[in-house]
Amino acid sequence: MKGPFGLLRGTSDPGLLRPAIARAVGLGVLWLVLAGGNPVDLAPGAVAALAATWVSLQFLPPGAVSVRPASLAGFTFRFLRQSVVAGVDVARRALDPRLPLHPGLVVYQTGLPPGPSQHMFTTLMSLLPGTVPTGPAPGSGLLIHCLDVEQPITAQLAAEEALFSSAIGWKQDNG
Amino acid sequence: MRFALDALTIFAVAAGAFFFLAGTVGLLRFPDALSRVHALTKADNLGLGLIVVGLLFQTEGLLAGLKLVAVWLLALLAGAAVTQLIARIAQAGGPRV
Amino acid sequence: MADFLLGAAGFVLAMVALGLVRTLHGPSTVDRIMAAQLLGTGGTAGLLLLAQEMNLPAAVDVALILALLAAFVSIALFTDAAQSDANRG
Amino acid sequence: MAFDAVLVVSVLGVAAWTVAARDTFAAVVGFIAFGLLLALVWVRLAAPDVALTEAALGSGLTGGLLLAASTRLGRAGMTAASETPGSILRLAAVVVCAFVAAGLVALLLLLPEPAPTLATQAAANIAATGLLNPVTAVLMAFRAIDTLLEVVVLLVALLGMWSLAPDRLWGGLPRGSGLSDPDGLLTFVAQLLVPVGILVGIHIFWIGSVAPGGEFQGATILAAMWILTAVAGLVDAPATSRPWLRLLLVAGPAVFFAIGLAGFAIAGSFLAYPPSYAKLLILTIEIPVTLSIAAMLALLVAGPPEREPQR
Repeated sequence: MKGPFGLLRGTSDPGLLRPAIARAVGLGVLWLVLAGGNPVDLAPGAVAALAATWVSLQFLPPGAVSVRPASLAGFTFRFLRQSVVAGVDVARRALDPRLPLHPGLVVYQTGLPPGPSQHMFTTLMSLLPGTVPTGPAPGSGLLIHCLDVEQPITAQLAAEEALFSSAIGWKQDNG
Repeated sequence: MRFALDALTIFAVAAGAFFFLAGTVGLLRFPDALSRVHALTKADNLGLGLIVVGLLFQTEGLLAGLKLVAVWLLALLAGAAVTQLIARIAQAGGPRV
Repeated sequence: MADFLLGAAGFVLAMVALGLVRTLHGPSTVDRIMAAQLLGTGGTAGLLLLAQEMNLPAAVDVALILALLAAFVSIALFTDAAQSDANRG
Repeated sequence: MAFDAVLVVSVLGVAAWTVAARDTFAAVVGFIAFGLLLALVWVRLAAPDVALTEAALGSGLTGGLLLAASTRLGRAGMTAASETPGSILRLAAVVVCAFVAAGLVALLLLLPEPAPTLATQAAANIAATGLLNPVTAVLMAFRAIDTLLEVVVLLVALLGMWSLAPDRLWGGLPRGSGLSDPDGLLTFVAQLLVPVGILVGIHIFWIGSVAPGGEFQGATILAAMWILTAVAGLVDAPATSRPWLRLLLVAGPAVFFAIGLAGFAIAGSFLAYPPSYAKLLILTIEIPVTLSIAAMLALLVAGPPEREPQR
């Protein structure tokens, strides 16, 4: 199949069916939320969801990881709480007259495989307290900019990563 | 009931506005570009989230409320993803700490 | 309630404007790209407040576009900056 | 009131800053910020249709075009600083700008009260179009000829830009992004945003018949997503000689024109629709027009062909 984008990846693999349906359902729900539940909006919604799903499958083929809903819910809850902590932390430092900052770079070794799951983790990391990932470091390291290098950053990140890994169903070699 | 919902809205929106204030103060006070990235992403995103929560008490209908949440999630995830790109330039261009 | 929401929108906008003074001033590229991010979050908050205050549901769609395009613009600015870095170095 | 004051001060401040900025990159950022603030102004004026257009086209896509232009100028060694205009030219610019500004102010002050309007007539006849959004009714029915010509102008602009390419590159590929993305972070961001953006673009297009939105706004978002995939290296910009691409570009104006001509036979004049299926005809025009505009805008940002055509 050669689409207008000049892509050659076939979409007839049976293993692709489940992630394809999952994405189509997710995008369909997003359409419902954006456009409302009016019956006349359902047909274009289906077209839009299918188009977006097709593009999504072309650009991001389903990987080996599979999302586990129960762990994901737990992770999301904790993540939201952590991002509140992050906002409060920044506000406290910004408004403190003494400006208590110890900015610096820290290298963090990740057990996540390079690629989408690692990028997803670093994306979420920039919403966690005190950390903004700034790029890859030698080996499997990630360079992290911290507002306060005196905090136990790597231990905290390791805890977050363990939760994230279990949410996306990724088994780490070193436990 | 109306009064209670309004009170919740006022509380959450005011808290959201406070975090926008904190974010801007951080933006003005923090010494280097990468630290300012922290101030912007974390404080402002929480501010937007709290304002959305506040507005949820005023919206009518589930879908209208979910739409506000969807806008917030989009701003949150898109912002967080782009933040790493910005941080990368700071890392490449700025002095190493 | 409407007065309060409009006031809150004005406050958030004032914070965005103050932040813009800092980010646009630069001089680093990173600060300037942050201007787009700042408007993406702050502008979205302002629009959502206005949508409720003016009873204008379409403003929520404007907020949606703003959130999406602020990210698009930031990526475009990033690409431009990264390219000129590569050209110089 | 306080809100409006803050808004006016910010818009004017950012505008002045953008004009005064010496650095091209800084000026483009200022312009983008100005456009996003202007979207807030339009919402405040209860004109969300214009706000959507301003945010999408005026700020997002025009910002992309300006960035592409500034990159190009930078590569050619032509920075804005190197060609400082003389004092006579500056004075002339000041005089012309002051004249235009004074003219605009005078026009606003001299407007009759109440201002002349066709809004009541448009509102009275909107039912005949089958649409609920008056702005779309004006764009697609009452003043459809303007919209048709706008799409054609956009196409002509694209052809004009393509013709800047040397003969041997005609039909070739636009410049690639040439950006190294070793660990694929940029690609990931595109993978995340593009499907959502496509959905939002179609939503904005579709909602145009009942609420603010429409084909130009929707097309701009789709174009932005296409540009994003190209920037991230997920797709290469297509060779401009590709038949599917050219078909995509002309499909919108062609269908628009064909249905316009059919208006002579079915409703008595050019671009007239019979009320019983006006909405269906408008939709038949809008879908290809949206896709064509999206392609035109994306290709305008991509630039003229700079690489050999593929054989």
